[in-house]
Amino acid sequence: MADVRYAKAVNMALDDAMAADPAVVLFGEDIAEAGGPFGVTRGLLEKYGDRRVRDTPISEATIVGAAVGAAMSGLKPVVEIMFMDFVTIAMDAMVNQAAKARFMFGGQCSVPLVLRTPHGGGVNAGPQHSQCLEAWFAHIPGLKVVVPSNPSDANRLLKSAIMDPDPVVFVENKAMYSLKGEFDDASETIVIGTAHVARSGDDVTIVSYGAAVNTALQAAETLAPRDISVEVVDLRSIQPWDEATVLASLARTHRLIVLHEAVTAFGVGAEIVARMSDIGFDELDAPIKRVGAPFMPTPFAKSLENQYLPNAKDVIAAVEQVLA
Amino acid sequence: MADVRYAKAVNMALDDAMAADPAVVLFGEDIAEAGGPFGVTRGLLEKYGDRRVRDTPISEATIVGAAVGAAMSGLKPVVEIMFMDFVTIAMDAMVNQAAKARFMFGGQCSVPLVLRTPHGGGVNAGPQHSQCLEAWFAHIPGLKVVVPSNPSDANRLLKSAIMDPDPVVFVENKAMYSLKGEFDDASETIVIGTAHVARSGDDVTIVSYGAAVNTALQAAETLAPRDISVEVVDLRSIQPWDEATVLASLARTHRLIVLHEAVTAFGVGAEIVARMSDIGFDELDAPIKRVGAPFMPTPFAKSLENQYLPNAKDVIAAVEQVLA
Amino acid sequence: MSPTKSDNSVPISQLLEFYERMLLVREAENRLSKLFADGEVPGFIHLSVGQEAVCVGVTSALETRDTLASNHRGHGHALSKGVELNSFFLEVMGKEEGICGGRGGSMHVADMSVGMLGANGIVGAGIPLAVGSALAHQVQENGAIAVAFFGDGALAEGVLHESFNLAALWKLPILFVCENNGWSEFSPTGRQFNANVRELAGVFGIPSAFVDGDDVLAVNEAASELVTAIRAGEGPYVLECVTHRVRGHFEGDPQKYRAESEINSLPDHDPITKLETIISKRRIPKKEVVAIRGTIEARINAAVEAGRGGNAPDFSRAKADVYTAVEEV
Amino acid sequence: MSPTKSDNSVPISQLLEFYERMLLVREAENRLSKLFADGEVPGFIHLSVGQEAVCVGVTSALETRDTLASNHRGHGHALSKGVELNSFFLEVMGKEEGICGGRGGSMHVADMSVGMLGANGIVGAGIPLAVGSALAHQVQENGAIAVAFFGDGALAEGVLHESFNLAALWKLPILFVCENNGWSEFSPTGRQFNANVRELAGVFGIPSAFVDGDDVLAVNEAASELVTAIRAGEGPYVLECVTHRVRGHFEGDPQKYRAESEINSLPDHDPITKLETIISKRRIPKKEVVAIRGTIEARINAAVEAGRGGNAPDFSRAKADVYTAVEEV
Ligand SMILES: Cc1ncc(C[n+]2csc(CCOP(=O)(O)OP(=O)(O)O)c2C)c(N)n1
Ligand SMILES: Cc1ncc(C[n+]2csc(CCOP(=O)(O)OP(=O)(O)O)c2C)c(N)n1
Ligand SMILES: [Mg+2]
Ligand SMILES: [Mg+2]
Repeated sequence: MADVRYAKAVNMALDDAMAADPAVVLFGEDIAEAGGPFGVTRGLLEKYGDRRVRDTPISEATIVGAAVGAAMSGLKPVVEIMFMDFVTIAMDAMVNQAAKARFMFGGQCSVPLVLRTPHGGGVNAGPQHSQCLEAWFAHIPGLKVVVPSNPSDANRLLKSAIMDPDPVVFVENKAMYSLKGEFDDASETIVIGTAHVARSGDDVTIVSYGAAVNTALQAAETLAPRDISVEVVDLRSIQPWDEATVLASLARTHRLIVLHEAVTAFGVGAEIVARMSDIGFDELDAPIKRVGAPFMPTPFAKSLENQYLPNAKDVIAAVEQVLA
Repeated sequence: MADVRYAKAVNMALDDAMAADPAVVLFGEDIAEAGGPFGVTRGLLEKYGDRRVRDTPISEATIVGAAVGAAMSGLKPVVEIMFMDFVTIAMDAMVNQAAKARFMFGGQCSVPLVLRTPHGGGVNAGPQHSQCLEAWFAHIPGLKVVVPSNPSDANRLLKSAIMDPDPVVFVENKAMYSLKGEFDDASETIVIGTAHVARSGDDVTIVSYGAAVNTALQAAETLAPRDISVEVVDLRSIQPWDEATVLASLARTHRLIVLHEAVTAFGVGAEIVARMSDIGFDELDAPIKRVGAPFMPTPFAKSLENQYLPNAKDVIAAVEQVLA
Repeated sequence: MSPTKSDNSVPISQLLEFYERMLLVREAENRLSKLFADGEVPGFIHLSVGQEAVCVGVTSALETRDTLASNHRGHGHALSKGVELNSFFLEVMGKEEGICGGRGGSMHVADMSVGMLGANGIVGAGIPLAVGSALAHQVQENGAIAVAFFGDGALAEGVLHESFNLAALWKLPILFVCENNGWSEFSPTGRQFNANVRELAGVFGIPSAFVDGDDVLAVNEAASELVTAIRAGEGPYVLECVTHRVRGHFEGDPQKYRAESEINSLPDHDPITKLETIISKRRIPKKEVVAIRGTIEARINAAVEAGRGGNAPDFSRAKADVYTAVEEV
Repeated sequence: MSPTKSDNSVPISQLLEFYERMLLVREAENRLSKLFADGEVPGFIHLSVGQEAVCVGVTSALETRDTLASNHRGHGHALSKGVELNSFFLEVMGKEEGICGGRGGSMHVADMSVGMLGANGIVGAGIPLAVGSALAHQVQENGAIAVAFFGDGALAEGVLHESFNLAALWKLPILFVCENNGWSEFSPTGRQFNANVRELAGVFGIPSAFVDGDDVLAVNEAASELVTAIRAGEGPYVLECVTHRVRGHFEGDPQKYRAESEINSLPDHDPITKLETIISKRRIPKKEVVAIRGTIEARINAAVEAGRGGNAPDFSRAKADVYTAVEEV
């Protein structure tokens, strides 16, 4: 059980998937020769050649559109969009084409593509390089959305995403690329749609996904000495998401917090709260609290971004509120 | 108090705004010579000339991008995107540019643009011409989102949107264009962010927006003889939305339903439920129910689309559930 | 216009085949027009009446394994690529037995078994799809090519530029077919696009041909040449076909924006009439032509009946197709 | 390359002005490089060292009322368009007193008071913004023009094609400036874009000029001519400037992907050295040049101190600017 960096874990998943299936191809901006702006695709061009690992021009709409056409014609493309903010240019291909093809063509085809893209702040990249837009994709029938929280999950979830017959948005986190985590190459695959109880607890449940899971764990750790026992559920995928696991946890703790880095309003957390306050109505001993970014663009300056990003203190405050 | 069609009411608002302010310009596909694909802009080219009313090529990304630049340089552009599904091509301009300019430039400028676009099904236009994507915009700090439910509101809200200094997504409804409604030219302006109690009632509150408000009213009408008194709150705008009015209604009825045509999952309703089940926690006598489209693309065939679209029966079932 | 092979060099059997294939598209659409007016076809439909020489001329140069991405005016592309007639009508009429289960209708007819990757409701969107399909052919070295059909209005969309660039860079096996009918909805494209598709392609190093899109022989000859070159690994080509949209942008469009003189001149451009003239010059017995007309009519009648006899689509079956069903392990 | 006016015809005062303006950009960026390495500038920054002749040459042909939309490599565009130096440093260092309140940083420097519509983090996005700004000038008949600065990598984005088309159709008063430095991040643009910006513009009927982007006199001369034509109502023009990116794509990029020979040749292209040679030929007393260097250094030092002395931005003031405050009635 070695420690592996998040970026490397993603790289290993790509490597394994390409070795296992000649239909897997990669393309994106500076992913081949340069090995990716974050080094995620390093070495793959050398190993799999320039037929299967390709640098593209700066043409996001066509990169993703071409991935859809390729996926309908026998390939399993894994395309990279350098920052999640840039998917704004490629939404037609994902939403009107990839997401709907199977349904609107009567089930004739699947669209096995993966769009890899990093979201999130924390590196002072400013308003156009930090957004968390996963809620958009989760709202679109036909898409799956996966957001791993650590290297091992990133590896296993990406393999699942590539093997998945349907289009998957695989959300990475730029601040996490250099994060190291325990890694067992032989660990079992993760079924997309199954959450993971990252920490067990009895008093309150925090549901989260992506890097924010680590914030939740940090908060839980801080609260432990105060005899507040926090359960942390890592959703791992938000479309589909694991209602049953969240409900089961809520049914034990009777208190729920949903945490994510994205802007709170109209974010992923809203759906989780809406659903749990419906099917979990009788379980709730307190209102469900959401912790997320305030309703403003991600600011550049360090001090602003620090105040902007939800942190363990915010989570602890929410825990105190639901326990009050 | 004459009856005016929805399309005409929008047209009159554009006319008034153009007459009042030479900075207002219109552009979009087939909006000038042809008067718009739905006839909404008819007569405006003749009245205001081809400097201010312009047909564009089929270039959505640049239409909206140019509107942003124009809005930063002294104009108040009102651009049309023919179907809301096509905003997928123009998201960068709305989300990365228009929404953020004021904030990220330190408040130096506003971006007074209006993007008009029709959403919604009901005309068998199929999966790529029927989507309700307003939740995407509501999630983006810096944007406002307005969705009128009748001709009079459409007229007054569009005037407010054009006068608004910030970028507004003005969502029309293609199935409603020919709908007639009471219209009083002299009626007062509507402040964006204020809801309207479209029908008063005591037993249950239905919150909705856009065409679905009429579905809610229909359900309320049907339930009245059964001695079920339904209050219908028409949000009118969903970003910002009028929490206070909804909470006040909930505080009287203690039961809430949120209805919209968009797909339920991760839709606008989720935010309203999440918020109300938090700030209205102690008021709730039953779980808040959401009524919206199921998690699938809008199907083409009549029978499929009929089953797909939320209707008064669905609303009545939800009312029965929360009253059970 | 590139010079057309002397009509006499085209075998009679092929003339008749072109005729039959064009007539199929024409009569299918004429019937759809009626069905639409009668409320038997829901939604809105865009007819390609007058443009049949393009789809038939091009697809006659293709093989089944080749793939085609189309646009909103895609009936001809679909039928001529080989979508079965009955399941086509069933689809456009919104029935369970339709090729897409009645979920897509006119704007989304697709049939993977014949390489028809779908009509498309988003102007320009089919172009990168075809680029991706060509990439798949190239990577799989399967000898197939991809074709993108798009109108002159689509030239203004940025994805065209991006797709030309990518196809040229990667030397992809793709034929870009521009059906230049002069109109983008209700506006003359000349007022919307300030360039020319062939010159644009040239800037990216993509060679192109230009043909009279009313002349199926010319279209087919040009397409055949380009397809051969593409299949030989020469990379992308553009084929611009000047053609004429006879009906409105969609059914129900009264076309008030078109000059009377233009409308009156449309019959002169009719590709089917033109082929009939050629056929009559070749002294093909009239009865053969009549027989073809009869066959087509019978097939269309049967297809309409099939369409009418189809079932309303099943909602839960539709819902089950949002995602691919995976067997539980 | 278009022929350059004999250097002797340029007044000495103008030579020195160009020199001072270029030096300002250069030294500001050299200092930013240091501040970045020392952790005093957060985020990531893209320096335009080596490209100063383009921004200075073009903006010297503009008036304050003219508007400019820039890209990620926008320091030179901002400073040469007139953004005040101290508020520039305050911004890039993330301070409340920065021109954008520390909310945007290097990639979003804007100053509406001098027509700087903003650097832009989205490749290509500034181009349609400039088109819209030009539209505003045209509608308002205010005599101003708009300028879009973009790199060669941005040529692959579809909005370029769309913007060329729209600007040509509407005869907008806009100058498209392509800073062709041969690189798109870590890749040579020659492997990414299979066309040439001038030929592309030509297809849309947009005339263009091509200059040595290391030669500020050539850039300014060409820009001045085009700006005059645009202001006279002739519609859009393209100016392609071949230039050289000296530093990495962003600070911290070790540029391993560049050949040593290329890196070694960069000093030969230095626009400031080139101008110094011209200046020395004109027998301008060395002390004038030294004085300019001293002034610039002092200004930069002061700006850095101003930047260091700035306050951390106020969160609630920032939040209040998400929307425009409207007075309650
Ligand atoms: C992205 C997008 N924008 C606009 C439309 C509306 N629209 C449908 S067809 C059309 C005109 C297309 O013209 P052209 O490509 O020449 O095809 P033609 O109709 O002439 O066959 C337009 C604007 C659309 N469907 N998609
Ligand atoms: C839409 C978008 N795609 C990709 C990027 C990442 N990116 C930033 S700069 C750049 C290269 C731009 O090259 P060029 O336009 O030539 O400008 P240069 O850096 O050479 O000045 C890329 C790919 C981005 N910021 N925006
Ligand atoms: Mg056309
Ligand atoms: Mg460059």
